[in-house]
Amino acid sequence: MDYLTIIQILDSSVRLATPLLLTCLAGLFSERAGVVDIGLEGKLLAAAFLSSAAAAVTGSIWIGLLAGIAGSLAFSMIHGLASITFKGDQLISGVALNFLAAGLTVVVGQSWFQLGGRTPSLNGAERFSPWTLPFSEALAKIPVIGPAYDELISGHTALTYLALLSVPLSWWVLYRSRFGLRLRAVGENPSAVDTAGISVVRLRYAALVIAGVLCGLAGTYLASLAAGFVKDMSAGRGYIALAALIFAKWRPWYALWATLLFGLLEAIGNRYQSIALGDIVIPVQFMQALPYILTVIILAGFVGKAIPPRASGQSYVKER
Amino acid sequence: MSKMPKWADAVLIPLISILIAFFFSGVVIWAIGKDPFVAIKTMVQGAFGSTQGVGYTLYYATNFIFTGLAVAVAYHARLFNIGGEGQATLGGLGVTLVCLAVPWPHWALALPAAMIGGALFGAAWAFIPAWLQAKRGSHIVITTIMFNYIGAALLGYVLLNVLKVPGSMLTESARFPAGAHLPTFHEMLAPFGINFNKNAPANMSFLVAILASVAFYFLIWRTRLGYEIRAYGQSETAAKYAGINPARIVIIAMLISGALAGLMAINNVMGEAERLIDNAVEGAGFIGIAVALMGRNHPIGIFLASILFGFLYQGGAELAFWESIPRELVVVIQALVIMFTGALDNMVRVPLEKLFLAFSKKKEA
Amino acid sequence: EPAIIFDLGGKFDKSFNESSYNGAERWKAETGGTYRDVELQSDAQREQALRRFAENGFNPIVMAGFSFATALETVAADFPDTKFTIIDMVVDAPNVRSVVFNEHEGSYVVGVAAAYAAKGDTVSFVGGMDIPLISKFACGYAQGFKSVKPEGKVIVNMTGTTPAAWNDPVKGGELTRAQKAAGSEVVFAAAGGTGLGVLQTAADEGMLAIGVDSNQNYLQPGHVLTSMVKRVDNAVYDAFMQGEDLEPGIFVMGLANDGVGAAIDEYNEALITPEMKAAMDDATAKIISGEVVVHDYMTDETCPAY
Amino acid sequence: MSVQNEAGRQETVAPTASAPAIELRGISKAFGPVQANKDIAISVAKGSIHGIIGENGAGKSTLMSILYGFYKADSGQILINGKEVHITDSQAAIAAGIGMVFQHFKLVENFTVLENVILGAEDGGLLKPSLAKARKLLEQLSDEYELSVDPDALIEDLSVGHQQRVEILKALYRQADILILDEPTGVLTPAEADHLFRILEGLKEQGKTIILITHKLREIMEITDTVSVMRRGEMTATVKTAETSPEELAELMVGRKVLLRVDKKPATPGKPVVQIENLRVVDEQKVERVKGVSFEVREGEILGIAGVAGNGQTELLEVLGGYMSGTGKILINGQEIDLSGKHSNGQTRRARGISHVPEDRHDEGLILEFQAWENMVFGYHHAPEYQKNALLMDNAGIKAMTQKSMDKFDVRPPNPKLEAKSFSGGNQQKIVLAREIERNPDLLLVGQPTRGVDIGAIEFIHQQIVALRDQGKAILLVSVELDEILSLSDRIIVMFDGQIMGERRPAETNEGELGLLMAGITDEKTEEAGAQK
Ligand SMILES: Nc1ncnc2c1ncn2[C@@H]1O[C@H](COP(=O)(O)OP(=O)(O)OP(=O)(O)O)[C@@H](O)[C@H]1O
Ligand SMILES: Nc1ncnc2c1ncn2[C@@H]1O[C@H](COP(=O)(O)OP(=O)(O)OP(=O)(O)O)[C@@H](O)[C@H]1O
Ligand SMILES: [Mg+2]
Ligand SMILES: [Mg+2]
Repeated sequence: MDYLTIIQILDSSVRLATPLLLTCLAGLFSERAGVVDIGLEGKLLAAAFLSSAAAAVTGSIWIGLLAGIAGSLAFSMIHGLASITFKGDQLISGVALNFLAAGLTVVVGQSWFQLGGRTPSLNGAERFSPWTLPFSEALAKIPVIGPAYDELISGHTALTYLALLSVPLSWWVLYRSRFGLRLRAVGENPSAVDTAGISVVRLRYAALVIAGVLCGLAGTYLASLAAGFVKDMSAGRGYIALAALIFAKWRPWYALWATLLFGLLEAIGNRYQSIALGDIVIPVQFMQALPYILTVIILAGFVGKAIPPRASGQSYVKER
Repeated sequence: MSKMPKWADAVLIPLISILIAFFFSGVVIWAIGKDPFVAIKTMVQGAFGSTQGVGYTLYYATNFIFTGLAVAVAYHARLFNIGGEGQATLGGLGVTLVCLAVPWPHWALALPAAMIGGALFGAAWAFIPAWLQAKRGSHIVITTIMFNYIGAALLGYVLLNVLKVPGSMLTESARFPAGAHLPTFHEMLAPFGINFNKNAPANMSFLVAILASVAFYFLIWRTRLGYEIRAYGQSETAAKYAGINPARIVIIAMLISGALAGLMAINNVMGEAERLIDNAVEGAGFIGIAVALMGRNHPIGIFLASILFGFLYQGGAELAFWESIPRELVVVIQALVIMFTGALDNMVRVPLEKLFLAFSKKKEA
Repeated sequence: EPAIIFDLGGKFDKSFNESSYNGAERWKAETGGTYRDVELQSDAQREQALRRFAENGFNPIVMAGFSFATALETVAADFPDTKFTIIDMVVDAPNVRSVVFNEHEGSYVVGVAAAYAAKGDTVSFVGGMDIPLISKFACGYAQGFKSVKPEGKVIVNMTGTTPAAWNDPVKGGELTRAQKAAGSEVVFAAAGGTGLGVLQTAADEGMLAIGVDSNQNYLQPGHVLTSMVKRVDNAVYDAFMQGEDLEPGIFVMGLANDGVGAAIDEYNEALITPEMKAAMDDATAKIISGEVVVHDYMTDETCPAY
Repeated sequence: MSVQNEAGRQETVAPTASAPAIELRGISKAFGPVQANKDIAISVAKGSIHGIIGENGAGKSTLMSILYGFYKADSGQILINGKEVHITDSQAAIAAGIGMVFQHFKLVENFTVLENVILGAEDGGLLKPSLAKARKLLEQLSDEYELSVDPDALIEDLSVGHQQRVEILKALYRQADILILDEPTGVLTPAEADHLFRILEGLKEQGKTIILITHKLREIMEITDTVSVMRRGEMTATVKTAETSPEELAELMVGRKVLLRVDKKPATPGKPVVQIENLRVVDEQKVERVKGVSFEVREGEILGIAGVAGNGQTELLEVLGGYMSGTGKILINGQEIDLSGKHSNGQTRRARGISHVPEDRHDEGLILEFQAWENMVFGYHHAPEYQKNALLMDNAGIKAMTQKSMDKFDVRPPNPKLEAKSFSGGNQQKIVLAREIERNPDLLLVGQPTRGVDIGAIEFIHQQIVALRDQGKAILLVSVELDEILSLSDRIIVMFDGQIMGERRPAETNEGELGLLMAGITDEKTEEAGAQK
């Protein structure tokens, strides 16, 4: 495997990790506040659809981005209504939202565009274009660092850089701001927050808003990358992000590494579909299942017991 | 002490919730320019209006009963088994291997053997996540999700490279021998002079599902093992105090769960397709989660929820046949039903409780 | 009144099902007739849909996709007076017309085109799932390519192992990028919705793509070298036209009867060099004449080209 | 309501001094069908310590939670310093100068002390300045009130006593003038409790008003100025502490005469039931919790183990109970039992005739979501008499048995189908005791039998334990309540840091001596200390 191949695989990992990272951080905020969100998949899909639809209609991916975020937020708010306001089961609500997104995107899409739930393809300003960082042309010639800078670091879309930026930002918000302190507290012991005179409901909704925005970014990224929406295009990425979240033990920096690892595994699986080791040919099915198999192995071997925020998954009930 | 009579809690609330869900479904149908009333009529008629419709409804319901029970067993031990999909997939493989291994002379022999095959394979697929949870603390939600993907890949490989009939264009196994054919409702009811549609796929497995539900009830609420499962599910520290081995319970509960999911294959693989096809489970594993949660992890609830989802599946198909409404509309309706009956039931319960409380106070006064 | 049943991909999959849909629509536009259609949700519905349509007197009933074979076998026997058409599969019954396509022939021709379009000696293929039908496309493509560049390399990738593989354009894009990195200049996509991501990425990355089933040249003008069209629309159109008097039997649609072929239109004219065009025509002629026999992967599940 | 403080306090009281610090009028609160508080009126003078007592479930905690804005009253008025305030949430209560220490602490376990203290009372959006400021203030406060805790320690690493200090610090940090404490001493050792009372006295000196809920009449007599009694949601009496007696209060609470002393005959010990030799226990964190302990318990005697919580008593019970492993030797009725945990668990121990009332009824003794009858066989669910046949349990039989036990142990309400969580603490404890005692064990292990239990129930529980002893059974009692140890035990051993510090007979010792032993001051040193006196 030569150096350039490695760089290219890493480059692909970054692209594949970006939506996972954003979604994973969305889950992080929500679960840190005590709201389990298996509806990430649905939010991702809803955002991808609305951003793609809006971009196609208006011709601007930025308007698409707003629409994507709005859609994802709407889903977040339904989740909040069910699991915070009405103290319903968070898992059920999440499952329902995933179904809702899978169904509505197609039903509505068909009704709007008559393309069987697809949106028109996105071109030009309807997509994010890659940012070429300064000097990347010039530096490209320098051995080792040059290609790394040109191929790997430069040339991603704005959302990738935003996703990377949101890691330290999330960390800072969680651990250095008042809001973060309260957010973490409400996921650990909501009654402590309540008796300290802070509204549990408001905090949890705030967390869901953040999660909604992040999922909106992730969904828009997907739509832009694929240049349009096709049904079920989130393809399980919301679930993988949840796996990454547990793997990351609900911490922002770990989330970055975890999602990059998943991206890397997928990139490798894409590139080496069947490998012949002597006489034995490893089948493509195995290579494609490899990220999942490795996840299990890693969970079994390295992570040990991942302890979620103590109050996550439970609605906060003062009196029954 | 209870705030509401039991019947209100068990019947009235779900009923109102379903009505609300249907109302919103109607709004969606109306929004895409169709007539909601025609739609509901088509669905009800399609699902219950003929023995054919009923046959399909019950066929789907059978799948959901199995996966719903599977999710529920694990849930009683506070384990969230999202792996029903993969376990049912592997169950299908087990059933297929059994059915193809022997030229079965009669279904009465083939069925028990296939049940063992399906249950074993399903349980085996649940075992690894269970073991990892019990011994290594690996999060079972994640490992079971991963095992769904791995199971799909494994099945793809096996179908393509092992079970595929050489020369066939189809990635599916050979047809099962005639002796492995399970009686359909048509065949089962004919001796009683009842004429049931000959082509509806509902079959013997429906009875097995009902038996499994009864067995589930006894297991969970009447046996020591069920008692231990529930105790562990409520409190691990208390379970240890009582001398219940947590690792043992985790593994056993998941094995039973996987076996139930695997058993589903006698319905879809052995009873309906009579051969193994790719993606035969078609999301029933996920529907099982909704069914279990809606059915409050009780077999009667699971049975009713399964019928409801069977109705949605079959009624939705009819909707697609006759009203040219996109098939995804059914998914929307499912989502709304899950949402309102499962997650938003307090929206109905709280005002209703107040109503009952006010009513009972008035009576006292 | 005729009816058509689309396979799980849905009638707007931009390829196979959509092609059949277009055939039905063409018939409708030309004759002013009406027809009934349905998209399936699950496998159990195949037989159900067939039966429901047959019971309600629809005739003929067309089904798009090889997966209907098993269901059709039983239903055709139960409704001897109804005529059926199955595409991509042979079902032997007196009231069934089976239409199969020589996809390997068409793929061969686009493989030739790819060989001429590529400056180097590497091209690639993105399939949906690893199933025999998709391998048939890949194998024909590789044979055509190697007929021009015998030492060349064809990278073959499949998207996934679950049905989600047909709807993952992002992954399709990544596969395309990986193939480009490995030297591929032309990518042939036979992957349903995933293929849209392949075409898009090829355009983004300055590669050429080859569409499948329907004419997809217009999707990325200037970046789609050609499309391996499979005239499912004609098969549907013919079946609808013949109506209740549908002639049963096996119909093989190949290059010879325009059943498959490489699409050239205003969107890709500029990409087709005269030399390339000549080679494609030559290959077509030789296949029709039998001078060149393209190996069909499905006959023995091996491919001589890789 | 008369202010009965000495004149010295006069100057700290503002001109509106005549107005009580707290006045509640007509407070009512229902949880669904349960009327937890009925038309309650109470007034508490500034700078006083006011006690509230009542049976389990009388509504004490509910009333205080309303005052703190945690629950909202259905009706009624709250006046602070004579002015009506609308306490809609805890923020409003804090603003009105009220602080509360809940019975179950409201702390974030994996936060530091400092973070817990500032939570909800931060200044500005950034944490750093808040933390710095809090650190300073905390130092000041801890000096002022003897409230020292490490500001950077995680809550989960602190002892309960220290956690409680954090709760008090939280209130003081928010400048509370009124401090409510709900059963603060339930989980404290006597020394910690004494310390707490010193703090409370100090706060009172500073003019703060304190409301104290407790089940311990001794504490009421010791520290309060006035005391209110609650019964079944109603406020039945308010009296000056100086003018009442424990007996009178007990009668007011329970509605009948209560025996506050344990009435028991002298023990007649028989042969040893359990013999322990050089027992050592290492916990999951690889810390040695029991360091070579040897003793025996005989038929017909109660051996009390005194000690500050966390000195190895819990682990000792858990090894005996079979769900923790250890090394050394334990003989039950002369037969050695397996300590490795490989061949034993709670059930094999039970089969050996060992019953165990665990320290924590919520987390161990009961499954709160299970109905009473299900809890009544918890741990014994494999016993042959509870089986209907090879497969099924005899649920009907168990229910009938439960009904009998509930009647016998006076569990209220005596309804086997009620979930355990809907019983009050005292009644929950009776269920556990009924289960363990009715098995007629050779050895009964009892941990903290009366924690959080009202005096009526305590009386009953003590009677049952003594009755079992009188049947010739061996009883090993672990309690942090020296009162309880002294009055119940026939023999007392004191544990400190995993070791036995000494053995005493109740008649020949006193709380002072035991307290020294519990602090790790050995026999010799104690004797020296005695000699010096
Ligand atoms: N959150 C709640 N939901 C429903 N009922 C409650 C709740 N909290 C208390 N109750 C009920 O209200 C009544 C009063 O309870 P409360 O906690 O105030 O009693 P208490 O006097 O503090 O008892 P204890 O001495 O055991 O602490 C009890 O019957 C209890 O069951
Ligand atoms: N959320 C609730 N729902 C129903 N009952 C409750 C609830 N919270 C508390 N209770 C009941 O309120 C009463 C008092 O509760 P509290 O938390 O003070 O426990 P307790 O009785 O003092 O027991 P313990 O001292 O063991 O904690 C108990 O009867 C308890 O069962
Ligand atoms: Mg209380
Ligand atoms: Mg209490």
